[in-house]
Amino acid sequence: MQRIGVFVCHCGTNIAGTVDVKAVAEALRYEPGVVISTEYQYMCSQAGQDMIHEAIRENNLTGIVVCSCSPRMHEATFRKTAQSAGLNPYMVEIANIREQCSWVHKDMEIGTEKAIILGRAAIAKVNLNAPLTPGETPVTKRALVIGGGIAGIQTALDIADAGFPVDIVETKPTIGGKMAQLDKTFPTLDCAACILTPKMVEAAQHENIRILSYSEVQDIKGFVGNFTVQIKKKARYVKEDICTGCGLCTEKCPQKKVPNEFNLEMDNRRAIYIPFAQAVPKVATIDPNYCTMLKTGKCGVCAKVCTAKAIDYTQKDEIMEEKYGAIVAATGFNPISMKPFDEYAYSQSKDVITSLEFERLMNAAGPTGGKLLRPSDGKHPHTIVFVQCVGSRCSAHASKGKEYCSKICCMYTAKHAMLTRDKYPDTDVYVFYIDVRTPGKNFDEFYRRAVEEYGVHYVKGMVGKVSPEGDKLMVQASDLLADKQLHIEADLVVLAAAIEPDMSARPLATMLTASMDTNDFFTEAHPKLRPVESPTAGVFLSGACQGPKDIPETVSQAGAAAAKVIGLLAKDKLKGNPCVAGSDEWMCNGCSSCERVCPYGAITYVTKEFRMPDRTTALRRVAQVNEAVCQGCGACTVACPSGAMDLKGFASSQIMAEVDAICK
Amino acid sequence: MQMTEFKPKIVAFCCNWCSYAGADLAGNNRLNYPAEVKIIRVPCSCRVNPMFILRAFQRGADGVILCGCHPGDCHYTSGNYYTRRRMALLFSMLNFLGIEKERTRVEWVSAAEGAKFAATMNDFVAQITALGENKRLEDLRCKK
Amino acid sequence: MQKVTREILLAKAAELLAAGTVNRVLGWKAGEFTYDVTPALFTTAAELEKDFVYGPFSGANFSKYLVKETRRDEGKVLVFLKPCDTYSFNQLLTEHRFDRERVYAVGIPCDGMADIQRIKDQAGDGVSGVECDGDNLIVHTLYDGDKTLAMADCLAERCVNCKSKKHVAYDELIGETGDVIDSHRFDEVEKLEKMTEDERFAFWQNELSRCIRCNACRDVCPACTCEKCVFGNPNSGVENKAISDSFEEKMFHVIRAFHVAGRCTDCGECSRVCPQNIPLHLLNRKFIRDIDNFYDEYQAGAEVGQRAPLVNYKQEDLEPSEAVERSGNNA
Amino acid sequence: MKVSYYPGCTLRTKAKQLDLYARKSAEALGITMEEIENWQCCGGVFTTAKDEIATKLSSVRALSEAAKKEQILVTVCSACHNVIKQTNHAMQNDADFAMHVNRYMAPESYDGSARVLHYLEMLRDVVGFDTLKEKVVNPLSGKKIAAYYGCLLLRPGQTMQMDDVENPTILEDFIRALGAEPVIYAQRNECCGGYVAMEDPASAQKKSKKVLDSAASHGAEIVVTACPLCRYNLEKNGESDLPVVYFTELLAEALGVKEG
Amino acid sequence: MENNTNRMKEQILRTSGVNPLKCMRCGKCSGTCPAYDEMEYHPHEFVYMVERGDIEPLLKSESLYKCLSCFACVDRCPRDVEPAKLVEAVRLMVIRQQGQNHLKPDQIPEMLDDELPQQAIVSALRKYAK
Repeated sequence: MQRIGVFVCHCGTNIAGTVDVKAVAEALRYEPGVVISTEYQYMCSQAGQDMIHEAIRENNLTGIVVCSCSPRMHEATFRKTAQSAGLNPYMVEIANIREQCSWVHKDMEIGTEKAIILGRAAIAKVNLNAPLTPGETPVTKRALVIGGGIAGIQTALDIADAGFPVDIVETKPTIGGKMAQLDKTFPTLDCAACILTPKMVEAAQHENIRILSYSEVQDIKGFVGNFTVQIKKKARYVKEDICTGCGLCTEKCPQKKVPNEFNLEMDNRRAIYIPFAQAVPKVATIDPNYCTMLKTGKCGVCAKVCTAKAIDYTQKDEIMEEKYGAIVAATGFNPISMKPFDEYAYSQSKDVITSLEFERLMNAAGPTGGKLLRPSDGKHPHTIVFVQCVGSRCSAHASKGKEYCSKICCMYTAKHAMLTRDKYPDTDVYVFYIDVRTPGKNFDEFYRRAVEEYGVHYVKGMVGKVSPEGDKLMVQASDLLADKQLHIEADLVVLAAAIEPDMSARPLATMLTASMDTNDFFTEAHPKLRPVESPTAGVFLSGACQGPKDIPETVSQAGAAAAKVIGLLAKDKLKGNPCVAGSDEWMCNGCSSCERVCPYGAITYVTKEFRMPDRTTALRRVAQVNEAVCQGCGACTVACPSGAMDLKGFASSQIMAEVDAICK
Repeated sequence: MQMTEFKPKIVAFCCNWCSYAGADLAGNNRLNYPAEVKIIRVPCSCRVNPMFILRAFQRGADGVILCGCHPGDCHYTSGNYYTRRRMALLFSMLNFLGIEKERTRVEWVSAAEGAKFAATMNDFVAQITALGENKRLEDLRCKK
Repeated sequence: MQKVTREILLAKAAELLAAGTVNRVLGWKAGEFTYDVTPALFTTAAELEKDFVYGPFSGANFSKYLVKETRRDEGKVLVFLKPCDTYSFNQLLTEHRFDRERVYAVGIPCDGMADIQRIKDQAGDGVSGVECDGDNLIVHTLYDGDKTLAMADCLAERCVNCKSKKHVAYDELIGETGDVIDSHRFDEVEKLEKMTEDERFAFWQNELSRCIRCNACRDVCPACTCEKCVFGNPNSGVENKAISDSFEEKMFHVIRAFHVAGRCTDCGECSRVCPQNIPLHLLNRKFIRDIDNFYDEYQAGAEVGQRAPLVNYKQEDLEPSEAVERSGNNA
Repeated sequence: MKVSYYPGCTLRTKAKQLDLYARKSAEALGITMEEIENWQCCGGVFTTAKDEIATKLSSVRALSEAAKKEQILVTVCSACHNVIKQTNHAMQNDADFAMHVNRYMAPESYDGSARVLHYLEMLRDVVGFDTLKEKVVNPLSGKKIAAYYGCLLLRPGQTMQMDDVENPTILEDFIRALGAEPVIYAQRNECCGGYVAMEDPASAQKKSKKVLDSAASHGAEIVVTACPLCRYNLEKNGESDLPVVYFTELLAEALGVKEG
Repeated sequence: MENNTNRMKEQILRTSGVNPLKCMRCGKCSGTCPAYDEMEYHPHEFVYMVERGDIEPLLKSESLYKCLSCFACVDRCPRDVEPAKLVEAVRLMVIRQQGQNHLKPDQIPEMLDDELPQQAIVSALRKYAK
């Protein structure tokens, strides 16, 4: 039997004005388990807390009920008080007789009656309370960042600077991601390489950062603070630690006809290659799909010319296993395929390109050496049409495209238009738009400059059809404000393709038990208040894998994710919320219902041997809750048909005791 | 045949993050609603087991209302989606057994909707008062 | 279609026992009367030859027995599954309730099983035995001699409204499997929905008040395989073994139906075994119909690994406030 | 193999070549085209209005005939194909429409179970272009042929489900199978204006000319179509010397069944 | 008047099955329309005007008979609005009225030539007459 103390607060006149606190204290004195019941002006004051402290000590109380304001206000206060008096803090229950009683009722008699009932319910509950101790788990003080674009690099740098080791896993031979492919960046127009490559080098040289390039995450086990991850290091047939990156092999390789993915296949590279001059790590990689040596066993030119003897045709994929305390997803985005939008003739003409391809055409390190030349004939285009929102903002019922706004297209299109007019003032530039969306610091000013200073023709309307005729692209479009249909003879058409999450995100989310939305963007723990955390504890989100983002936004989110990771890794042990679910394995059927509703992947199953009531032994599959991962929502408790699953602090018996007390 | 005015017993389950906070806000703004409503705090609406609801009726409740975060806003991301399915099916079943459908309700109340909380409770109490005492799901042993 | 006979099943069982494929057989055994057939375990061909029966009363669904039976030893158990049983079989596999490796399932076609109550209604008192004769049943009575009834007139309700002749799980099939049937199984539910609230209350009050809480429905239900039932658990707060008030049976049956909602395959065993003839399957069917109505059509047990509707959701699901109207209840 | 065949009004009169060569070629490919008995004109255009019932009944009757025989319903004319396929789609997906239709059809009723294929789809999905290629005896080698889809064959894409609406390949693959070289040009899926050829010849002229000019500038020697109206309109209003022929003519030629 | 407009709008929406509220006013329908130059009101205006209930001008416009029913606007609309179906519904609203046929059978002989396929005549009658 519990020994319960009841403390009724006047809260000045806030409670005492409509509730007869003395009558409440008196009425509750005779409830089961109550040994002392008293009232005081301000329970939350030091004097009030001292009073509770004393009462616990003097009466050897095992539980207390405070009839006062909302538990959202002072539950933590009274729990501390209890703890200071040697009582388990979870032996405290609050009856909310202010917000939910005295403040909403006017009649003293009614208010008093209700306060007594609320007090009874709290007493009924506390009678069934058990001391709870938050579980503690150790934290592996190392982070894993999946994806080596600007988001991943920035997150890794920030974590590493705080003194924690970080691994970056990047599936490509180099880090850098999409930003490495860009020419200039809006709204400042500084060159992407100039601001990105120093960060890439910094990451490579940082004592706390290890870059696992040309590698993929294969399996993730564990939970917050204690993840075990399998990483596959793909064979690059070049010894990474020996290769000096001199590039001789990439010049001598006889296989010259390999589409160069870094330049979006607008030119070719060799079968052994370094993606671009500032690649990190700057080591060569052999493409096994094209290498003659690997395919036929005849060639070996690269091995012959390599003075460092770094070529190793016998290399195999390697699997490594590492432990991490936190994981950051930074898997980024890709432009969608333009195949379903062939009214724009992307597959019919080389001179219809995507914006990312345009970046490469403008880039000094690109296939044209930075000269804006048409892919078809290498001539200067004189009329360029930009089409915005290709595949963005489509209805869910339309047969193609994405429902969301891709967010970055308005700004990069303005940038492209402006740069074109800046370099080639004799070019006519049209931008077809539905809306120009420029919320961001100095963004609208930037767009206005494109219009006002650079004379870009912004046309409100959409292109309906692009027809390649001769060496021209006939663009048929609407000009809604002029109420006209335009027919423009263009030399180049640039499509602002919608962006979508990288294909690797979905399988990664499955491994992480992190949730995703219907578009395969990672879901955040809370859309406003916890935007860089996944609902799965210990998993954080950085960059466009959470939603379309530009570079400034990506970098700030990357920093925020890093701060959250640092906050986690700084702890030696993780203290959980003790109000977590627990399964009674004697009653558990192992049916997986609870596992299916758990938003956190906190439930796993083990097969154990049990001695059955009929004295046989049997192997049974039973649920186990990982208390470090469980957040205590209770969804599993209702999904469980046998009642094996219960929630500490909000046990079925406790809630039913409250129901009984209220309905008495 | 009631001698005194009928005062219904109403049990309101409120999730800790949205609706309980919404009820607190109603209090902060001194928005009145009937004292017949007694709130039980649960971490999430998905913690509410149909057994709790039947238990309340058994013990003499005349109406049970369940409040949670708006769909899409659940603190635990998906809890209220499960609540929605469970209660849709449970309420339909209770009504299939002839229990008045007005006796049970689910309402989404956010932490900012103090006014909605008070209005909902006023409305629900009025509805139950008009409906009268719960006779179809009571347990006579539990009645005085 | 091939008719299944006792001889065919015996031969199959003997063959599998002899080959060592299985070491025991779940089968039907005659009770005191030919019509109270009970499930039994056989370990030898001789035992089978002596007691195994198969006929119009071999309706018991063995899926549930596999939960305990597969734990018994390492060998395989042979089980005969009618089409409707295979759904329960799959559902239990979905819930990891037994080890598929320890079962050898033989699918057998089924034309429907007889309901002794319907026979008694037609043949009068004193039925002492029933024999199968083609499409007819010969009913021996104590007072009136033999009577011939058409099997079609004696079918159990669940067989009249059979939902599927298709086997969704088996290792081996005797005869051929059939198709899922577009049955009228929801007609009765619909009739109740169309009643007024008061009429429905009166109907169920009349039905459920007859409940004697014998727990037969629970014990036979292939979805009720809990290691310990909440209603038998003193710590659950709802334990109540005996009936003591009109509320208890409502609580029990509503919660039981809720616990099996989305998992119930509509096998009809609950109503078959109810000694009070309470149409308990209507509660389950109401849930099935609502689930089909509210969400996507769902047949528990159709495939192993399905996600049951109550552990699933869509963002655009209907609101509880719309449920009663959408469900078709007249309110 | 036997299929049901719906020729349509124009194939019986002005476009006899389209019909005749379709039948001859089918025979050569081992397919028997059984003409639907007592077929009625489809009306030439599918009225999208949800409350137009009677105008779609002739299509439903043809569909119902094919369904009864459990045969694929094959059409050759683009317009008939468009009308009948859209009607079938409505029967399958619009319960309200189907109910109204079946009131007219009583005591018969049609459940949407027929499968409608254009002759080209039949070549692709039933015969297979590879098989067709093997059966060619007079390959049309060296010929540069522009496929003209127009609007009716492909749109609305979600209903017709024939090919990629914006970048179709079925006619090009057909041309390749006959041994010729397809010419790809952007106007191949733009409308020729056929429906206003009578009413507003000036408008029709503009559209037709654009199509043929585009085909010619991409080097086409012949334009091939499946639609009598397109052919008429392109020939009359296209202001071009480019010959416009039915795809079945080329098919019969390549299969060596054109003469006799 | 107000009531009549509402009635007409409802009728058009019902006949066409189109929800003009789905339109995001991108103008792609009018950008793609091959009959744009012949039309007084263009596909995007049909959508906008029907939504606003501004239907009278559409009923009187020749644009109703200029639409080629080629469905390019339907297939290319990113919001799945289906403008061609709206044009047709407005046209039907006109020609379904007594004596409002746009094309009368006795006009046909003068339009004929030897090569004209039957298809052209039946479809014109179906589109422009009741």
